[in-house]
Amino acid sequence: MSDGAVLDRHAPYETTLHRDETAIAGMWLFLASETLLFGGLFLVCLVYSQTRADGWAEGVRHTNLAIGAVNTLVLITSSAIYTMAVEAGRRGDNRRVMRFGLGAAVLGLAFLVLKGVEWGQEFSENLFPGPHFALHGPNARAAELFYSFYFLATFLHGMHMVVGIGLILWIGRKAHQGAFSAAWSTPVDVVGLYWSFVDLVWMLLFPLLYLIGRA
Amino acid sequence: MSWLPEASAHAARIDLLLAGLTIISLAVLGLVFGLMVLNVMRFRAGRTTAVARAAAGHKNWWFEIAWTAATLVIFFGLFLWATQLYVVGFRPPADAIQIYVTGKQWMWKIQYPGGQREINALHVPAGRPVRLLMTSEDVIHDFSVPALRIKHDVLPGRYQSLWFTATRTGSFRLYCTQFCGVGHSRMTGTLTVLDAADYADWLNNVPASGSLAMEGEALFIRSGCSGCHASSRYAPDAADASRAPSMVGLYGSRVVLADGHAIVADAAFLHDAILDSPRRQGASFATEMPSFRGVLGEEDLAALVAYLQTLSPALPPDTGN
Amino acid sequence: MARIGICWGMLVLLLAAELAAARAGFGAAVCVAAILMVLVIVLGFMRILRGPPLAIIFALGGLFWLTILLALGSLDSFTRTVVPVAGAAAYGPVVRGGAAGQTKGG
Amino acid sequence: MSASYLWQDGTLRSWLLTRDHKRIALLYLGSITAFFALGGIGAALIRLQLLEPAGTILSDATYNRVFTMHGVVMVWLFLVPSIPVTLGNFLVPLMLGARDLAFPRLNLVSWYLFVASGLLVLYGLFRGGLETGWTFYTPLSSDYSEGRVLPVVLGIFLNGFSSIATGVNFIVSIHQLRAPGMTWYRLPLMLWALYATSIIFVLATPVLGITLLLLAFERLFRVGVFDPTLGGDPLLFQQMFWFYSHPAVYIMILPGMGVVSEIVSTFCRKPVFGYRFVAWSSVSIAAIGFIVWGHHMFVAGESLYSAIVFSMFSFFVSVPSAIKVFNWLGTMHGGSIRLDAPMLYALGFIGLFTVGGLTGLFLASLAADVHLTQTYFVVAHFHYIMVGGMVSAYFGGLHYWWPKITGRMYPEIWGRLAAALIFFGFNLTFFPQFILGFEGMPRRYATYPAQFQVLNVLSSAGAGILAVAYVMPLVYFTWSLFRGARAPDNPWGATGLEWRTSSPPPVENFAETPVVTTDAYDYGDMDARTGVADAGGRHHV
Repeated sequence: MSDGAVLDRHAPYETTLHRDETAIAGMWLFLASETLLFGGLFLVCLVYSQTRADGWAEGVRHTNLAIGAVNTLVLITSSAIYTMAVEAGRRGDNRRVMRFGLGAAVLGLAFLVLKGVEWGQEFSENLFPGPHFALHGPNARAAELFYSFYFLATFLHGMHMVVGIGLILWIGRKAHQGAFSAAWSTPVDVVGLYWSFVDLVWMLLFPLLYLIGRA
Repeated sequence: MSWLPEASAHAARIDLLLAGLTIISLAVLGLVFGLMVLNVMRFRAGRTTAVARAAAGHKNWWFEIAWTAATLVIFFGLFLWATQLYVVGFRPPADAIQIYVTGKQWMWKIQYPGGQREINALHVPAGRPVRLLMTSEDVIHDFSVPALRIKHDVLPGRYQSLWFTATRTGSFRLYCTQFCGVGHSRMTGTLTVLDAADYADWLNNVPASGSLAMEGEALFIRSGCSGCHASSRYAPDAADASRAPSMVGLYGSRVVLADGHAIVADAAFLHDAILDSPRRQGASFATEMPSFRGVLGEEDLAALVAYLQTLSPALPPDTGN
Repeated sequence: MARIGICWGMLVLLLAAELAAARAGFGAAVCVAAILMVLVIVLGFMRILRGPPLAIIFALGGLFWLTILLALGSLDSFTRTVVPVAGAAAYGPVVRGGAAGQTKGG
Repeated sequence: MSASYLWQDGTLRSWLLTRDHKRIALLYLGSITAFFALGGIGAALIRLQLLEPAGTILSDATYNRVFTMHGVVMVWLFLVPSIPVTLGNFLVPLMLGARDLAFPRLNLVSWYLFVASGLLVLYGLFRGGLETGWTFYTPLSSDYSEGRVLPVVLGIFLNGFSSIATGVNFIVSIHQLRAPGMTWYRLPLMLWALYATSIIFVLATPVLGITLLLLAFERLFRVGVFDPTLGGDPLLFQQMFWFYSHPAVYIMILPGMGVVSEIVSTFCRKPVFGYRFVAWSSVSIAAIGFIVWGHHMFVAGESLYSAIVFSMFSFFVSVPSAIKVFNWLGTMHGGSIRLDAPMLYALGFIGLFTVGGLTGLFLASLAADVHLTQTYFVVAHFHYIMVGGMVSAYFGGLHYWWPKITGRMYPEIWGRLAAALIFFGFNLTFFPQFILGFEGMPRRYATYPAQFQVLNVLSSAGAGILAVAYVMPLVYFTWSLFRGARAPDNPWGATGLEWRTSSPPPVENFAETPVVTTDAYDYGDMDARTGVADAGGRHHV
């Protein structure tokens, strides 16, 4: 098989369209898998927010809504900017891909910094579960459950952000080298799917961690 | 090897269900193996005749549907049968005796309505419903009595209920069947079903809670003695001396030491033997007893000795040293 | 580009609505807003409808299995019967931890 | 046609950086064979210990570490990967008529992840050990265990990514890379089975991942969402754990069913009876398999409703399995049966899997399960499925495709002998355990009451035979690599695309992309003679 002028000899595809569609489909399948990863967290939240409702709500009331809301805005914007990079990629505009990508990555970093500040506050207020836990009263134990969930959920989401930022920087570097063209910008698309997914997960985590039960 | 006894009417009903399942399974298994062997014999390469092959042709869509439907009907019947026997477990009779069971690494603590306490032993009267209310102090355990065909996990932080009406007097094993750590396989005990008179008698003679002997029994388990030494007064455990000598009836008996010297096992002997185990004549046990010098204090030793004395009920406990 | 701008605007508006609903205590409205935001992202940013048909199949598959996990996974917790223990204080052992939380459901 | 994939470039570097699915399959084969041996040593120690009621060689603490090691290694480092990553990796592109999997680089990454996870798990298991059992029930694993929970759990977490990568690769490849003319209903049943397996890989594994992450969090900080002292629910851990670990059973058995479908058809020289039923039964097992997990918790304290629902679903899942068994028997009917080693393994699979499936009915029946669960009955049941079923199929598949993979024939006599010995040794090992379970012997006991000794000794004797039988293929396969007869391209006269290329295949698999014009298992000349069978096969559904 020696039609390998365009395609790698090992790459098992007939056409470039075939290859690109396969990559995108593969990413979607991986995202379906990721959905179930976060699904386990949602299950924990669903069960405890109903069966230990009072303590859970008590926990929600102690999260920092201001930082949470700002972070949500930051993430929405970052996702939107990266989507512009995707559009630029389709036109083969490497310079724009790099710029928008960088913008998205900076906003992602801002999210992480804010998250860090928030964590720092929570640690200093003894909201991290343990023997010195800040809240007392009949609901305190369930509130500790909430904070166990809160820290793991934000940690896992943060890890996804770190991976996402890494991927975007890698795209930026490739764009800097002029790797993309109107004919081929699949990696930009694929990373875009991932980045939007991370955004999407936060759209669900935000109300669960900050809003439902607050009032 | 004796077949597992049925110590309650429920056990008999479960055995009937198991028998039903076994018969259906054997029928299906016979069918599968039969067809396999027949096919292999009849259609072996080179041995096959055109006639045989032609006969093999009647298969169709309806064939698949028909036997799938038949399977489903049988399964549904089994499901109903088994479920109805399971639901019973969730409906304890109101007049049941309530006994508390607490699982702890690695022993069962039993508390009776009259305040009596026991460890790794459960006494119940025959013919009266008994409800166990079970919880755990640490990890998940599982209280299982095969002779009654029941078991239930014992969780920390909540109560589980398990009820039964034993109909047959005797001693039966109980086990922890949820893996709970190092001592899991030692977390066993005995269910003793007594008739009404014996039960009343027994209730009156259990060592009161908080007594020295009771304390000793807890120590006996906590310090690991029960891992090797049998201590249950009842069969089937009492005579088990494969790992170490049984403690049942030891107090007051004659022990022949390795140098041929015979001695009566009194309180002083037991006390010293715990600190440095003596060699017995002709004994070969699977394990070697460590010294407990420095591990157990004098108070502990006194409690242990008091407990061991209760295992020779015929003799009055002496005051020892 | 206009599409992205519109989507961004919708997301910001939905976020505002979500915050307002949370302040008013409408938990259900918060959930609706969150789901709408997810839809905007999937349709507007990820462009699922313009991807290969497989993308839609995989996404729906993931959603379906997520439903199984949430529905059957929570079934037990929501239908559990609690053993009422009369007189536990009299002679029963003390149960460690949040037994109070266990009495919900069923 | 260029050189075979084995010898085209012999440097170590070319193997370690290969993106060729066939070479990756062999890398996997080497790794999982090592893990299988390790798990097997664990099994041998367990059976030695249980010769005597008081135990013979191990302390309680060591015994607990050994059975945990056996479970963890066998489940995650052997059974779950086994057929998919070796035979599956090798065969999926060949059966599709493709040059490689959809994401060759991801495939290599998955092997490295697998090896890394294996090393991490082994580090935990051998530097300190672990005594929680492979199920990691909290709060034992989170608060009370003295073992190395963290490295093992994180190793398994990594392992999950390897599984997901393989699953994504297979699903996307089967969708996208079918050769011209290869419609869905022309796919070999092996591919249907692997497709179904991959669904589970992709959608169940992440839930295990998050569950273990929650456990690791709880272990690290001593507080967490399952902690009963906070009012957390240890049963929620079990729900989430079994959401993966029950479907994982189907990860183990479905590929075995695929292999058996291939073998039975080839050695009966007949299309698989009820092809579409068998194909869809794979998918429905994968789907229904996701909604039965609660039957692991009938005595754990789950709610009555929950127990009833899960019991009913558990009965349903046995229907598609039964469909497969009867369709294999239907395939044999009227065939021209040859009893070569792969066929012997396949027949062994059908028999042992049936026993395992039927005893599964006992455990799906609520009241019966109460008595039998957590005893040796359960141990026997799942070993019938996983060892009797799955490992038989794995060995059958290795024998069947060995000529294709290596270009050499294995010694047939030895193959048949090993197959027979495995069947015999297996039954002697595990059948007594059904009786032990009914008698009430709890599982995971380092010591046991003396009344159980006779059956335990029988079981250990069987294990000895089984050990010998498992070493035999290792010896004669190795021998055949150097001295075996050269294999022809299609030694069995089979129909799949993999037999249309040379043995071993060239690097690019096919000199020319094959074009498929017939159904799978189209043993045309024979069907012309029997007439009806073929028509019947085509008109199903």
